Amino acid sequence: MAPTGPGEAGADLTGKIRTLAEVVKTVPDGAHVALGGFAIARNPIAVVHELIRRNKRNLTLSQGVAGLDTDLLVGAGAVRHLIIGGGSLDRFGPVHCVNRARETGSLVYEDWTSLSICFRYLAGALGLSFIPIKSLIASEILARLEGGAGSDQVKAMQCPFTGEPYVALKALVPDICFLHVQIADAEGNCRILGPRWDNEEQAKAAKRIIVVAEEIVPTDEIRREPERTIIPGHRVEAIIHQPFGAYPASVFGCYDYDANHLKLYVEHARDPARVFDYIDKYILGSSDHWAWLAKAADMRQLSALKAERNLGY
Amino acid sequence: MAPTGPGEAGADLTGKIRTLAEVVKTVPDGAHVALGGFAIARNPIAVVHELIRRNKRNLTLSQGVAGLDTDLLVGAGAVRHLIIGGGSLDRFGPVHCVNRARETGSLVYEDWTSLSICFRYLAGALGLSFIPIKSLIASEILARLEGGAGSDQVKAMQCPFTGEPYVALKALVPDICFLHVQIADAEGNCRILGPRWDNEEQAKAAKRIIVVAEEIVPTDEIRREPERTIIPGHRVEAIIHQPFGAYPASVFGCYDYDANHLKLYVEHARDPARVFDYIDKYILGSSDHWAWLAKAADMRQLSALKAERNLGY
Amino acid sequence: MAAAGARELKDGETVVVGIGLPQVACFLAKATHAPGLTPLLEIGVANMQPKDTPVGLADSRIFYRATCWSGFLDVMGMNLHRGLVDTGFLGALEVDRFGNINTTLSRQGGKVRYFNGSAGGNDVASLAKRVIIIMRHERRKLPVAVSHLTSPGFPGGKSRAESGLRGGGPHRIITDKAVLGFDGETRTARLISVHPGTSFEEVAANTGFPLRRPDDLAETPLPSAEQLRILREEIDPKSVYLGQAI
Amino acid sequence: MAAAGARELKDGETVVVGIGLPQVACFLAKATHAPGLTPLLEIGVANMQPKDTPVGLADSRIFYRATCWSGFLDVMGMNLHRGLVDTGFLGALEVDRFGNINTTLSRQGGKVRYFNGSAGGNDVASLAKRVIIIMRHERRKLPVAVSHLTSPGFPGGKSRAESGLRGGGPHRIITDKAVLGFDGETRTARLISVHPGTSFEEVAANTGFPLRRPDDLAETPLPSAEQLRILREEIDPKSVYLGQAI
Repeated sequence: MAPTGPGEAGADLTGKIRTLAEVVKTVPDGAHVALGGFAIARNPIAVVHELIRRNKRNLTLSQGVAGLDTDLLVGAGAVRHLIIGGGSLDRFGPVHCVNRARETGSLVYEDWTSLSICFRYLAGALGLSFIPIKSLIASEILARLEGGAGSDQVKAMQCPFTGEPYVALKALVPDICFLHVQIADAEGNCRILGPRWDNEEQAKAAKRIIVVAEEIVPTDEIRREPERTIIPGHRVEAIIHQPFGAYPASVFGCYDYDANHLKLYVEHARDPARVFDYIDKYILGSSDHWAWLAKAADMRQLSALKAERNLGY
Repeated sequence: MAPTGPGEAGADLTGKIRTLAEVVKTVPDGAHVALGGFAIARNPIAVVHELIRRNKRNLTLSQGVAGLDTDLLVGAGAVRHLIIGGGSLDRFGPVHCVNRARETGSLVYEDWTSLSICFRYLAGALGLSFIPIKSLIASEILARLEGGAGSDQVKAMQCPFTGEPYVALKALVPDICFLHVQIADAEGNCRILGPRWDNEEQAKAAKRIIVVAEEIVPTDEIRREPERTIIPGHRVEAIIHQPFGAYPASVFGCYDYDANHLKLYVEHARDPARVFDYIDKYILGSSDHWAWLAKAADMRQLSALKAERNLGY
Repeated sequence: MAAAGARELKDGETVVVGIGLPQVACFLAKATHAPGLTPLLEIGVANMQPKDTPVGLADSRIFYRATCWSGFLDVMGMNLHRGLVDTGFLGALEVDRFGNINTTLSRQGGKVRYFNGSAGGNDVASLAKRVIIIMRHERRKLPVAVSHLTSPGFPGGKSRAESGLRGGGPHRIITDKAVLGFDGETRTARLISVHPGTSFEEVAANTGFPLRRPDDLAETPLPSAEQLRILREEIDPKSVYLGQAI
Repeated sequence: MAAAGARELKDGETVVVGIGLPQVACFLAKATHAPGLTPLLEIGVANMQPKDTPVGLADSRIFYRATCWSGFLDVMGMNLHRGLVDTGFLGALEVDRFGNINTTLSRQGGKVRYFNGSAGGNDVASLAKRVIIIMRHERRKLPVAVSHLTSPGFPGGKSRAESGLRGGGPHRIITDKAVLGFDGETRTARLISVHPGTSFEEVAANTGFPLRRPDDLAETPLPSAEQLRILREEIDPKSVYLGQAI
């Protein structure tokens, strides 16, 4: 049987390769957006900046462990409802904007755990409307969910066979997942290098998957090692090719985080007034991701962050 | 931080590399054994032969789609209770021994579906005592399970949030999973090339994982591409190094199935009397897997089956 | 049959196929009007380019040069159970008037003979948005009621929602004599077209459940010359699957 | 602290660690009496060999040269939730007498300040066979009851089974002054040993919940010379994590 099908040469035969601006235009205010970053790794920063430039509002945002991506969106006032398992910028500090928003009550929030968020995405990905879990039990996390914004998302239940107590979690089905990966082809087949946290379940739970890739490879390259495809292309709506698209966060195998810029961000983020200085200068003051890169770092700085072949960072 | 930990040289520092005979001795009669094969691909034939040589009895056997491995064990009379989603030897024929056993009632059997078996393993792997599914509904498969050997494994239930009807499946937790893979290291880290059917969920559901590997590589090689590790070594109890260990079934990237031998097997298997001729001659008549290979095929035949580098078969 | 199957597939769809004619139908569609079709195999394969002559789902030849190798959990869990598979192709020992499928057993004079069972069949029938059954047209294979309901169509003539089933259920039965669909109200199989060279009478005589002659009985279109060329030269040059039944 | 943590780990165990002292304790054990230890990171890492100075769980330096990179579902689902993790290390803003952990918020004069929340903390506390908490010993960090029960120890002094919790709960609190365990009946924290250079009185004065002086109060053993050498030369040559608190 002879090979059939498009995409052999890596050309955009499926028409899925888009610009950041084209894709972000299609995100409605109020959408439930899931971000694939973890703390300061593989965050879809290019997308987040563009969402802020386009002044998106009233987003619901879900993520396992909120990082720089979510902190920026919350800081910019784009988020109305936050669903997270935790949050951190690793040793650079806490997610100041997220924490402040919780303190001032400027958004609705649900605090979960990493595994319960992952299980909720897993249920969404599998088309299950619910999934049981043994986390959360006897905690104030559960009590607050039950008494607050998560009240219709959790329910005590028992195993129909053993009677064992569980917490039933409602499936989490984001409208759009933005996933930053190292490698994709023009059909949207994605490889993720390094640990994947809840990226596979999160992306496959979403109604629309948008991939930002550091590198676009020919589909022939994907066909050489199809075991490495974590998200199959037919699930992906659009691919954005954006080198350094997670900067100043890190992308394993591509580049390290920029410690200096992260410190600068945290200095701004800890102060509610100065967050907007940062957003004005770096995000609104840059017409696109290339302009942002030019503003934040010069080629010498970016080259210094480039991953060493053997270390991957 | 300096590297620590054993296994750098691929030497058996963890003491997990065992012979077939050593491992099979530890399988008690009556154990629940899960086999990782699918039809005529990556079946743990070396293990099955040794289970037959050791005259194991009263096994419970579970598998997504029963193939040559299960048909042999059932034909040898080793199985008391069969839990499968389907069965096939692809175009070489049906699983004659399995089908005959169901017809004559010589064993207890539960007929499921591929996805329901996979979901049951998934629940086992995740430590969930149950999982809901939307398959089986309104089928005679479900009616027969409810009225037969699966009566305590299925239960109608509703989503606690939406009220949607589901079938609750009880988790499937095999005592031992035998998984045939292309590549493992001495710690048990496994790569599986080609499609993986329910291998990951099945193995991780089991209390004990035994791996049969075509090739043992140094742990350094595993550390070069840790994304490819499907079963992490700490979950694996023992690794058996057995080239051509799935013969006459195929192992993608290593060797093709032996069509001539499969035809010969099916000729025997379709006849209840001749099955034992096959078992006597080829299995009981061989002291171990090397002797079996010598009896079934010569080096010219095995070389002809060797996978072409580019095709993988 | 392959051409009739291909005709049912739209560009951009996701399709779970099996070995044989479903696979041929899918690749014919992909090579002609539906280049953006994604074929999936239940074992964990997306967008393969089969080569030589695979003997089954587990044969390395059928999953050659795929763009993704995963497992049941991805293809059947995160696509089929998630409700993302547009069309599932199924074969059958028997299909009854409600599109219920038997792949488990036959009864001949009180004696039961077992076959392969469900594998992914019940899952596809339960969960795909629409199911296309491809089979030979024989009276005993198209009974009023199946001997064993392995995979549900419209059990008891009930709606899928009433049965608690998620997918849309059977859409077409494509045989070597005719194409059948399902009546929206009675949910029973009805004739859509008969293939050139046969007739309503011949089809009805070879069907175990009653068939009405539709007012607008059509003749199944012949494959185009280009379709025939692609089938014979590219997809199945050894005529393994096609035989006479194109 | 690192040596006291390492002492709790047996060879062959599976351990979920975090950045910092837990990681140091785990690698100290692995380099000495427990070479077959498997360290896991919740993000999807097994058996890594950290290099240079990672800033957190998401830093490529901490998952360097692992033998498996997977995700939450493998490490936290198929190990932790499956009941296969022997020891989970956790840090804390506050730990109370029942071993309940707060990592979510602090209350200072009616004002609430939020911190990182649970991430995998609640999951580890709920599911690991035993939990070891490593933290600085301060009166306000060891209150009678936590301000927010993020991760359960023995809530309300009840047994884990009575609460419906699967894992074994808190086993040790290791601080820079002492090692605490839990009473089998009252499920309250009790003193096991005080570190050299401090005293029962000093520890009790710096603990927010009441502590009894045990009849057999021990002194925490000092790290051996070999342990110190490994810590200083191999695991943390830059003294990033250790400071004075070995």
